[in-house]
Amino acid sequence: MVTLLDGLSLGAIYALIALGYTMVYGIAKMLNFAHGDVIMVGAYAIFTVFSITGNPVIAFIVSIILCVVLGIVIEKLAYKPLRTASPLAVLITAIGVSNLLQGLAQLIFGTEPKSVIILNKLGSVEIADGIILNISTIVTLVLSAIIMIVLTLFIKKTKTGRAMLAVSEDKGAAQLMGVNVNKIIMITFAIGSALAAFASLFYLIKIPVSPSFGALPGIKAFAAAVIGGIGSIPGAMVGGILLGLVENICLSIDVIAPYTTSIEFGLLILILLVKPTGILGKKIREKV
Amino acid sequence: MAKSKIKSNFKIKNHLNYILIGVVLVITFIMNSIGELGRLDRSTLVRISFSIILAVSLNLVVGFLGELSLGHAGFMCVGAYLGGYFVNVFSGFIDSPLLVYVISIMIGGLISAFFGLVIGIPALRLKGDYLAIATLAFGEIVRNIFKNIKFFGASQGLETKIYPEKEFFIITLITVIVVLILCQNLIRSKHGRAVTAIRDNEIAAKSMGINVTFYKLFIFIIAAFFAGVAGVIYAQCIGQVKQESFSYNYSIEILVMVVLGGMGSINGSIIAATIITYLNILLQNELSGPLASVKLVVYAIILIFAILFNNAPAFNNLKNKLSLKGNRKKSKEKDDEAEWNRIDTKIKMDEMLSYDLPNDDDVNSYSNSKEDN
Amino acid sequence: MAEYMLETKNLGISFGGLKAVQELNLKIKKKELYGLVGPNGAGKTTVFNIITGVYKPTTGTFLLDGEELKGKKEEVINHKGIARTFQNIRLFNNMSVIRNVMVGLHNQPEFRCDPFTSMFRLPKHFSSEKEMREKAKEILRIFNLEEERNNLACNLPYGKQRKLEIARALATNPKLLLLDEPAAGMNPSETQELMDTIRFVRDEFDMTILLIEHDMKLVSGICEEVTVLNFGQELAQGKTSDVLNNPEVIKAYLGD
Amino acid sequence: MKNLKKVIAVLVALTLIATCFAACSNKEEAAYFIGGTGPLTGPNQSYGNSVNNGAMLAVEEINAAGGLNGVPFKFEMKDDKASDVDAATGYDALMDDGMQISLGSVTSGSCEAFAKRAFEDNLFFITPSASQESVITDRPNAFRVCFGDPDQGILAAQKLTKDYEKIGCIYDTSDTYSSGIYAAFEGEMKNLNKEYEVRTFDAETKTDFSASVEALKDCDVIFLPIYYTEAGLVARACVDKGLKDIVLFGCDGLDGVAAQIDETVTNKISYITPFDVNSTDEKTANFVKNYETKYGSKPDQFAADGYDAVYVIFEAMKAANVNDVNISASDLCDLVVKEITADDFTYAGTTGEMKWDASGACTKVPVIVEINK
Repeated sequence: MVTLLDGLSLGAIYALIALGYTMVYGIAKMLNFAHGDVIMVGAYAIFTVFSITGNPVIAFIVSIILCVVLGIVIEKLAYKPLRTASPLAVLITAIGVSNLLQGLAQLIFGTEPKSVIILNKLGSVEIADGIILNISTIVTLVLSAIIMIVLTLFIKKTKTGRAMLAVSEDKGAAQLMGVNVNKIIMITFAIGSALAAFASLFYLIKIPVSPSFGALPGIKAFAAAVIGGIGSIPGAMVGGILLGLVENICLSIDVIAPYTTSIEFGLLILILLVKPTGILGKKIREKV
Repeated sequence: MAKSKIKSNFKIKNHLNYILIGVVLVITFIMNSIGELGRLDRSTLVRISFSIILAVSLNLVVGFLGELSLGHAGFMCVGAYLGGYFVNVFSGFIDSPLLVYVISIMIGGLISAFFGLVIGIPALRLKGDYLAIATLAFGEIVRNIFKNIKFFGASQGLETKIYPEKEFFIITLITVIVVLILCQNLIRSKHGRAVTAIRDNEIAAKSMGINVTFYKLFIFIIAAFFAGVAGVIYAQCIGQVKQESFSYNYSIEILVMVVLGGMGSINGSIIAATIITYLNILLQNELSGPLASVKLVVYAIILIFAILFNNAPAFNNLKNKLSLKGNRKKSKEKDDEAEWNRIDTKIKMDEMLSYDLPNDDDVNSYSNSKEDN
Repeated sequence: MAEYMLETKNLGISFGGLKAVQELNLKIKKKELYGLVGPNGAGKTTVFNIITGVYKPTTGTFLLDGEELKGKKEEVINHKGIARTFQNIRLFNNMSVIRNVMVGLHNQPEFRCDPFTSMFRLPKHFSSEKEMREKAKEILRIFNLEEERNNLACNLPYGKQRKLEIARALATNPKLLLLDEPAAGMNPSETQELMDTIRFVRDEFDMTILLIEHDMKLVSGICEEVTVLNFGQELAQGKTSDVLNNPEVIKAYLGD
Repeated sequence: MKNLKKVIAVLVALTLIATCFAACSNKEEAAYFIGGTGPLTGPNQSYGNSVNNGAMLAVEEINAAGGLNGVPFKFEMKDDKASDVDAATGYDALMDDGMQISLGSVTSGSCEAFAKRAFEDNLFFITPSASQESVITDRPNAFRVCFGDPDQGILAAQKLTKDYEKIGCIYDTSDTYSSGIYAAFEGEMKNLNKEYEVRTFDAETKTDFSASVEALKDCDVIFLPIYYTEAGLVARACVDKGLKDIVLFGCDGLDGVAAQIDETVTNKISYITPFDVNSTDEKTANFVKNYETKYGSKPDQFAADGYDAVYVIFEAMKAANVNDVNISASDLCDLVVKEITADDFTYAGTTGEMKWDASGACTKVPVIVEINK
């Protein structure tokens, strides 16, 4: 029970990060390898501001703002000039940005992990006989659920959201219909980065921040996005939660715990072989 | 009859890269024998050697076949562990380290190639990003499994016998030349033609009767083979094989070599592999402590600018100004055989990473980008 | 030996609920120049895609020279003797003209040479490479492309790209050649030249040719028989002149 | 792309020339050269930096006191990021620079590659902190200052079974140090016929301990043969789960854990270490004072180990009457090994009184330190 809930909260974090990957992929058709490092920057922002002011709310707000600005700056400086270039070039640039952010973090903060205690302070409750649950886990789950619902509503109901859908469907046609594609891509990056800030807050509960803070959840969330069908928003949520659950269940069984990574990535390969575009991915037919 | 043809077809221009490496080999050999070559220089040469092999073999997959693979380090890992294991076994009863080396690279390569086959059959059904993530997953799985096999030392890694350090770089440089000859021969043949045809237009290639599945698999296996060879060299150079070294970051580093050198350009891969490896070693030695993070930053900035400079339309004017070639005219009548090194480095989005294959418009945009070069 | 080079029996395909082609029965005799016409979206290219193995038919089957090829892969169908060109040109753009043709020659038995022979540069490699090049030049000569053989395919003018595509298809030594709108985008004199070439190819290589075309002048000029498709269904079939004067056909083209 | 390639070509030529010149660089002022590698960057950097600081302090003190017969020492640590490849490179670079005697590597993971080369070159090394048994096994030139992994595992098993009822253990399968101690612990527990619960993790992929702690919540004590970063997380997980009474017991890797936890952690944490920073022993107190003046922080066990290792080398060289500053590494090794393994050679350092036999292991008395907050 606790394992499942812990798995769900981990899955929720993966899902939040995976949403960033999947939205950017859906709209800009690029793999934003630097997304994991935005999380790291968000976590450092929380760490710095919190240790200065001691106020968790301010720390978190600053972190969101910083992530959003960072996302937009990265997009403007590194990706926008490459809009017409091959996706491999963009991929390599993203790797470059990722290295750059990690290098800068090392330069400023060193490589020592730094722990921040914000949500952990909330303590834990006993929900049933012998089952103790952290309040932070519950907060993670509830907030993630709210964020996902709001995001879905935003995309379905608002004009900007619908424009995003249109751009992901056909960039050229959307432009002809009067959608400002550049602006939409910028908004996408901004939303993705804001989600990353949330993810960094929740992930900070689990581990202290270091320059490689975002690398592991980044790659796992990327896998989750692909499992769910990259480009599909509900897919990212499903994939993230599935992966989080699988990870925690595997880890709780001692015999297979060392092979967790293999099982997770094996699951990814298996799903791709059965459904080549992921669980909720769109099937694309080749045109001849 | 065949012999005379070899002579008549032989053009220095087409074989420049291995002649150059041969020259480097001779120079370093002489320097080494008069004691002018340091230990670090020798090990640098060895590490450059396996980097070149890795970059060139990955280029076969990414540059020539046009499929993105992020699991190259995984194949290297297989080669390093198994090749390293056989090095230890054979050293028991074969005295000549050279013979052990040759046998081990064959075995390491073959096992790695077998893994390429096993992974390739299912994975190559996928395309673009999906293939990339599947290969990445494969690399991580390989690492995770080796980490838990007691037989290979689990977390302590596999200890392997070091090749006598003084001569090793000579052997590895010769290996590089052999690998280059094989790869280049393959690419400059009807099979290379078929492979580039698949990259250019898979549907047309199929309709020309090219067995696309076979060629994809074949190239994948050959690349895995050479990655395995590189792994054995690694094992014999470092003396210890630990799975940490083969993470996806290393696969990406190899990919960076390929992309910076130019996809589909073997010479480019050689040059980029040499520079990146050399820079890594140089910076590691010169910068330590907090300065080491400067290395990461500098490296990242160089990477971003190299890509932006080469791909962003905004830089075209600047590029034309800086171009050493200037407006020099290219001779129209090119020798057909020599053109192999000049396969364009720009592969269009649609061909590389997405499901939609190019249509008429691409022909035009392609020729535009051609002029940009 | 079968009576017909290509015979389709009740051939049909549907995508989801859409029946793109239904109950198509083509009978193409050897050495015939056969036209497949119809308005846009009638399913002509889909027919090509079925015959070349890109799509698997949902109903019916088709036979090449009496041999059933339904369900085979594209490359196998090509080996059996069907080669095609594409509506939107699909050349190997990063390769020179001659190399495009050499890719077509790839599977010819006389140039067989396994990858390892090439990797180790055994004598067989050199002889087969040389022969391939000669053969490719020969084919290019027929299409007047020999001069441009070392240019990149994408740098050719449009008309020549179309020709190159035919040359490349021909290099696979097919029994049946499928041409998908070979004259699209050509001016009248180019079209005229193309018609001569197609006829020449048919006579010189004893080729059976099935072509899709919108240009009625070309169709009536060279095709002996035509089939008209409309909404995936066969509207009319027979001698070119008869069919093109059929009021149903004219209605389908011009609307009511 | 063209012009970039040209630029690259020029760079390659330059680097090759640079390599040639680098090989000819000459030595500076005469001094005995102690080398070593350690993680100055990366997740384990605290170890490397501590050893480096301790060793530097020792060298300065020795030189201030006139060196060995008037000849000073110099010490250089190359950054190896705790990776074997970088340790190998660092070793090669140090050898090129004329290293005569060394401290080996700081971490076990990278020390293997270092030790292998040192063995072939017959270079004496005494590692401050690489505790893995195989580092010194069958290598007459290899010594260590710290405890070996098995010693700690056995000691912990004995101590814990004596004091506690229900014992749990969490260790890192991906780490050499951790799994080395665990293996010995496991063996000893079997000898003692004692049941215990164990959970594993993988530092590379997993840093959330809530599941492991949850599984061990009924234990009285959790044995943590892991590094301080992860230990801090385990402590945190205990707090989150409301398990305030579990005792955490670790090995020398836990040194530094105090910085990782805060006032919310109320669990009792203790670990095995040879070094007590609050010791009243004159030598230790002096060291702590000097270290604090120089670096502004209290030394940890690694700094003490590094400090001691340099002094051991100094004392052994003094005992061997070394007076040729240009003595070759191999000759020096033979002399020092003879001295250090002699029956009457002991050294009382900051980490206790030490004595060595031919195996290279060090005998000294362990202390168990408890963290007080």
